[in-house]
Amino acid sequence: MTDAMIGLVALPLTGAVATLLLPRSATVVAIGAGLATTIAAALLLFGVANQGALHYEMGGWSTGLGITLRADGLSALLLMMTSLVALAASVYASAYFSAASERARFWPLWLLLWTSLNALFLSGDLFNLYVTLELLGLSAVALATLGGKRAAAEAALRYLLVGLLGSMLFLAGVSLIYAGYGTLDLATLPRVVEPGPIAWTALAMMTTGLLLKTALFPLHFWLPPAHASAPAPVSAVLSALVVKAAFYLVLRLWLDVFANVVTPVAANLLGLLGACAVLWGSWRALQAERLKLLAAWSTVAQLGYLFLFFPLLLALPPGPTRDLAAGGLVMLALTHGFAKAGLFLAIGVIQQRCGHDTIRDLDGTAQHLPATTFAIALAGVALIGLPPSGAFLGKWQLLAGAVETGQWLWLVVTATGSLLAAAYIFRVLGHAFGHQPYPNQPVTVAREEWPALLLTAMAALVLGLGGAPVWKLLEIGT
Amino acid sequence: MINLASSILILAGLFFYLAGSIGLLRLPDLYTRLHALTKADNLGLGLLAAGLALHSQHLLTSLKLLLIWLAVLAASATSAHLIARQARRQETRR
Amino acid sequence: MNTTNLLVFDGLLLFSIVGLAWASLATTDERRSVILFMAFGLVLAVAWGRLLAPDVALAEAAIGAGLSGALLLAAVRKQSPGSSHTHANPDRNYSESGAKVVLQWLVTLLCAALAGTLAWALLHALSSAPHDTLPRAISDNLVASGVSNPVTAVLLNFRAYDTLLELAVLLTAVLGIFSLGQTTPGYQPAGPVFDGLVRWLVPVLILTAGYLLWVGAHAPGGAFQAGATLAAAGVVLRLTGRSRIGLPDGFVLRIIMAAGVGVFLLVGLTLLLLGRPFLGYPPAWAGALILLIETAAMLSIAATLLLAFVGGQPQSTAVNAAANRQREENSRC
Amino acid sequence: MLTAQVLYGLTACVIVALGLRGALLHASLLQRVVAINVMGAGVFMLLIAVAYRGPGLPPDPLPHALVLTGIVVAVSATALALALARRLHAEQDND
Amino acid sequence: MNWDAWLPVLVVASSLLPGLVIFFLREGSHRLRTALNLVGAILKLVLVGILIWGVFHEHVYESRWTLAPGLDLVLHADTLSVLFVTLSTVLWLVTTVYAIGYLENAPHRSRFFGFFSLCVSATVGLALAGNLFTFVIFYELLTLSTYPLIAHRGTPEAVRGARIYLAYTLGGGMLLLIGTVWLHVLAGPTAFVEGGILGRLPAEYHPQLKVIFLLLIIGLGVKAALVPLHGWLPQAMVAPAPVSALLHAVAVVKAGAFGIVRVVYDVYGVNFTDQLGLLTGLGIAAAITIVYGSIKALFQDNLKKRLAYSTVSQVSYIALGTAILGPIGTIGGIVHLVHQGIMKITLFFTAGNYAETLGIHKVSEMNGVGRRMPATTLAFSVAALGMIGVPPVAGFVSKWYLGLGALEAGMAAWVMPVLIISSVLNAAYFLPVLYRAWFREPGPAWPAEHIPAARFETSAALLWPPVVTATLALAAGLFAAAPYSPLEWATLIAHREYGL
Repeated sequence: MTDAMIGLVALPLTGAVATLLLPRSATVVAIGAGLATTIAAALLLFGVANQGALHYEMGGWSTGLGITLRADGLSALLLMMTSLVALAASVYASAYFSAASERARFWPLWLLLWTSLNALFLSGDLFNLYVTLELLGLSAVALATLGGKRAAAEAALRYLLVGLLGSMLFLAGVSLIYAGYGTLDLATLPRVVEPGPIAWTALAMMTTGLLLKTALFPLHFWLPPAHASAPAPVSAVLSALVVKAAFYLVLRLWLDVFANVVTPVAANLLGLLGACAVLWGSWRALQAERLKLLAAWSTVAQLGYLFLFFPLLLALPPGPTRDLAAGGLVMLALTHGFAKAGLFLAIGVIQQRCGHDTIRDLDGTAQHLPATTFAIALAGVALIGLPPSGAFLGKWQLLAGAVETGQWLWLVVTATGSLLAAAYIFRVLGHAFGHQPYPNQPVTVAREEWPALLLTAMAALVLGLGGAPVWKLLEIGT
Repeated sequence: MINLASSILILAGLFFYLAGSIGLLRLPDLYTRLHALTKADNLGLGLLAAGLALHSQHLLTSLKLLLIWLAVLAASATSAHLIARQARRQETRR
Repeated sequence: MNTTNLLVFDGLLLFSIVGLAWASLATTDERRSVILFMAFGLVLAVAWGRLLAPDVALAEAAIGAGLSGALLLAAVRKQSPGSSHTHANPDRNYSESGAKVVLQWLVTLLCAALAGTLAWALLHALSSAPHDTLPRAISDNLVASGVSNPVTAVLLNFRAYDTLLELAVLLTAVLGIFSLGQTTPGYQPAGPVFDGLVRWLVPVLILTAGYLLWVGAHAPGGAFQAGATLAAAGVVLRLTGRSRIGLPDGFVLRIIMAAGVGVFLLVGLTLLLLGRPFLGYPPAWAGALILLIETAAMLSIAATLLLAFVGGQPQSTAVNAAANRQREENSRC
Repeated sequence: MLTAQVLYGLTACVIVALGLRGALLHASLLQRVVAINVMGAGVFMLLIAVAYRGPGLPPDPLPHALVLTGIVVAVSATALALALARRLHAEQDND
Repeated sequence: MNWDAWLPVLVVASSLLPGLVIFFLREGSHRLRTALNLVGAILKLVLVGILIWGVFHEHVYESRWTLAPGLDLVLHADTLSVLFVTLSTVLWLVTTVYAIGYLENAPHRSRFFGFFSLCVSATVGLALAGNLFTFVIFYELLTLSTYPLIAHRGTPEAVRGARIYLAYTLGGGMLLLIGTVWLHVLAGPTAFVEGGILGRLPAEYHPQLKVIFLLLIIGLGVKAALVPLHGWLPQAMVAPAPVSALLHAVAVVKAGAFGIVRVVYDVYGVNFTDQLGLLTGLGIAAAITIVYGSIKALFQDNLKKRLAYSTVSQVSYIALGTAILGPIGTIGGIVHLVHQGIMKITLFFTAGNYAETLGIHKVSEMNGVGRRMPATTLAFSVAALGMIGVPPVAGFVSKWYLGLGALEAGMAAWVMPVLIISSVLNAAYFLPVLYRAWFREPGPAWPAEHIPAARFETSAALLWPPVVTATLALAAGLFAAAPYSPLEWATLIAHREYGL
């Protein structure tokens, strides 16, 4: 099972090299590598479920001297999500990019992005995390520029600079940690880190860097233009996975590595920023004129919800209630990943078939593409947090935690945010009803419509109805 | 004895560097500045290298220092030439 | 040298480092800023030497100051020498409006606070005895690593995985640059003096690169420094107006670009198939495998840096030659 | 505490702050890139200072290796950023 | 899982699966779609028959599926759920037939019938919900599946009406969710148990429980159209007639009322609710709604709008019955759940028939329509008289029990006037319609005659459903004392609730 960890990094990376060398058959090679990676992720998930947390010492060097890969329930789940989302987006991309030259450019970068995500979720070493963050940032930016338009280049450049600034702050924190504790290993650190200037400063710098990358309000300014101007499959992965990766690191640092360093005050600050993100992001999504911008602003808001959990988790004593809340957080993150990826793919279909994604002019569009419209509706269900989506279970835990700890503010924010989400989603769906007749077949362009449909169904149905194992898996910590 | 000699050489080198730098700051136009800088600095570096070479115990080190001087000489001569040529070209264009 | 002298030296060095950094960022003239930054990098290399980090000093001089500088200089906008007032967002320029001034002060305060906090934490970290577990572990395992330069041992054996991903970062960057389009036009042909220098400089650089690669196993040096030196050879070739600068076309170029990551992966996966850990070299083979990986890495690094310098996918030879001819005609004065 | 460590370490903090300030305030894209590089240099300096063990003693090689990796990563990012900036400028000039 | 555990799932699935399949059918395959619908509906009827028999004989049917630790999706058949399930199933079958006739040649039928089936599945799931968590899930699903039905026509008014509906119900759903979560934190999983489960909580929780009750009732009151939360209901009239029929008789409005019954009886317990002093407040809210709805109905010329306000008023009888302490009032409220459903669906069917056949949308256009469409108008009359409370139609039985219950509970002082006033108002807004339909001379031409009189006054699929439901309404009143009649079943529920 530990070989699956190597596979998760080596398979997409090999794929990247292979697609670079064989541009003519890049699509086939890439889909093959993607499939293999997904199988590796599934194997790892089963391995973690059956054998508990896994680790792999790279090069056979003992932890500390070498780099150790680690997989626990959380990382296995995120890896699985990454693979499923990326695979679906790959299938979609195989139809999205028509020109051979476009495909030749796209696939190596795409697989490098995939590599970086997997490497990040598996990494057990702070400096290695910095490298994976940079790989993630650069590949994401390079892919975002494939939009070809000037707006895309401008947004990508800003994205890159913000990302670099974030990584530098992160690296500064890592350096401090090494200076203070002489180790970079994530599993060793919790035993040696103690509250004090070093840990506080390092955590503050790393967190700030990561918040820049995960676009928490007010550091979100770069996200909407970057996500809205990238090609659809890239937007899907940027919104669903890339920001989630930085968030995962915040979560790791706050709940595992620096668990005895973080204070409720700091967590409240994160929660407050999250609340602002929820309200502001939803509000801007409601104002958006284009579907892609709507989706991008919705990402800002959805990330806010994740941060609302921090004050709850800090206030709850360790025990089943806290585990429930933590599971809710992960469930919300997973659901958003699938839903947002599906949403962006669906928007991509609309954009390509209709030549635009202006919300005002969507009348009739929905009638041409019923399956895609349905996918948007499913994504909407998940984004609002209605049952039977996984987000409903997540929000339930969020509300329960808020009630449990008496932090009513988060309850109000969650409720308001959900209603705003409903407003912006149904503003789009209102255009789905018109007089134009449906095509005879509900699914018209299979390779483009099915990925979105499956991803959103995953978010809106599968996770919500079959999500109980998520909590079980999360009990498996490092 | 060797120490003294090397110290004198190094100090002389530093003097030339100082002169070159003052020239760079004080001289009126690009050509004269370039003149001061390259001349003085090349000589300064040569003296510095010689001083250090005397100071070092190994012949290999001394040879390396010589090599450094030669390399810098070639590079600075070429770049001074390039700068001067470019400046001249711009003048003629105007 | 006694400690006082050293202190004076440190003081001067640090003063010039801070001064150059400040000056480089205080100016609004892009070209001046870049040149000051290059000087900053060079002084920094001296500082690394002072702190007994010769590997880093070499890399800083070659990559940090040299190639980064070359890249930055090439990106300085040609038509706006000495002015920064033509760039992307005119509204974001420094202006005298009150809000801007307040913002500047706020940011400055924030950064000062950051410096203070960082220093506070760092002093705490440095006040206790240094952690020697890891350095000791490194020197204990040095024999098994296949090289005797501890930095190379860390880079290519103990933390080889970092380096693999780092090569992937390089590959990503160059692919990203590729996707942005074709190369920028080259430079005018050089005059005889410069050309003469380059004629003997390039072979020396190539030789130096080979030396650095080989020596990295037991002394400062290695693939990165060697790759940067090799790239420097290409850069000077380009400065003399040569268009091909040693970069091959098409498939071969792609192989070279992918070589660093590819060979690394190949070695790692082969070892995995042979029942060893991923990237776990058998001690007997370690030296040879590291050299193999480093050679491939050097080629990739050099190609990547050069491609970054020329700014995109090389145009096909014919087109290039035509463009060159055109340029030559224009440049006759 | 070694004087050199402290001196270089504190300078590193100043450089980081200088770089950050430049990255936040500069309007010119190129200079932002320069500023981020300066900031990176500050972080590297921090690491090298931490690795230093005093004259005559072998320094900790690990931070050196990290900085080498960091330098290459930084130059890759710089190259991509500059390529993007160049592309943007070219398009502006075409307008 | 054994058969007893599967049965509730099958009851839900018998409409859910056909619905999902229908989405993916080609638009043109009408026969397959119709077949799927009817097979599903009939299968559901059979399954529900088994369920009735079993529950009567105190079989336990329960399906449980864990969604998250401590959060189980529970489908559980008890007397109350079976009552509602039966109502939904029977009326679904009838409405499906009606809808097939109504939507002949209309576009987007796959979407319509898909969501129609989902809507019924949600209703049935809501009826079978074994705890508040499950109830909330189906409650929201119901909102989601009805939205496309209301917006179905795609006109700006339809989309607007649907949006208003959504704003109300999602807002209400959010309050319901918050209340449920809060209750869950206080008391753990809130399974529906006859007599309630909250009475055993310590007294210091009582203030919180009052707030939660308010949240829950407001959340449910939105769908039950309690004044002032009824604003969406008249707007939702833009939906096609079968949708309005289902919405008003079974699905949405009734879901809210059913939820109120559940919360009062099976979560708080009616005695504990009374002890908290909440019952009177609920009763007053219901009373205000009853009178307000009737008065508003009086001034509507648009037939469907008049019916809509009538719904506002009539559904609150259920809440009123819930608020009357004592088994007889309970019986009155619960039996009205069924009676109002049958009668109101008849009214909407017939209103749809007038519109589809003759283009009649307004009361003022109905002069003499009884002669052109006697069967339809007869059905309309039976239902309208029932609404007023004229014996022997079902509505009389409800009102009778409500009155008796109020007397028994000592609440007659304000319940009786409400009943009398509302009955007078009911008469005031229905009798003129009947008078016009039967006794006024028809105008020179109908507004828009779509379906000419042939063998029947209108097409068969449109005619039979109201006739059947009107007959049912009559039968429910005439044979109220028969075993398995709604009244008998309501009595059973009340006895189990009060532990008699």
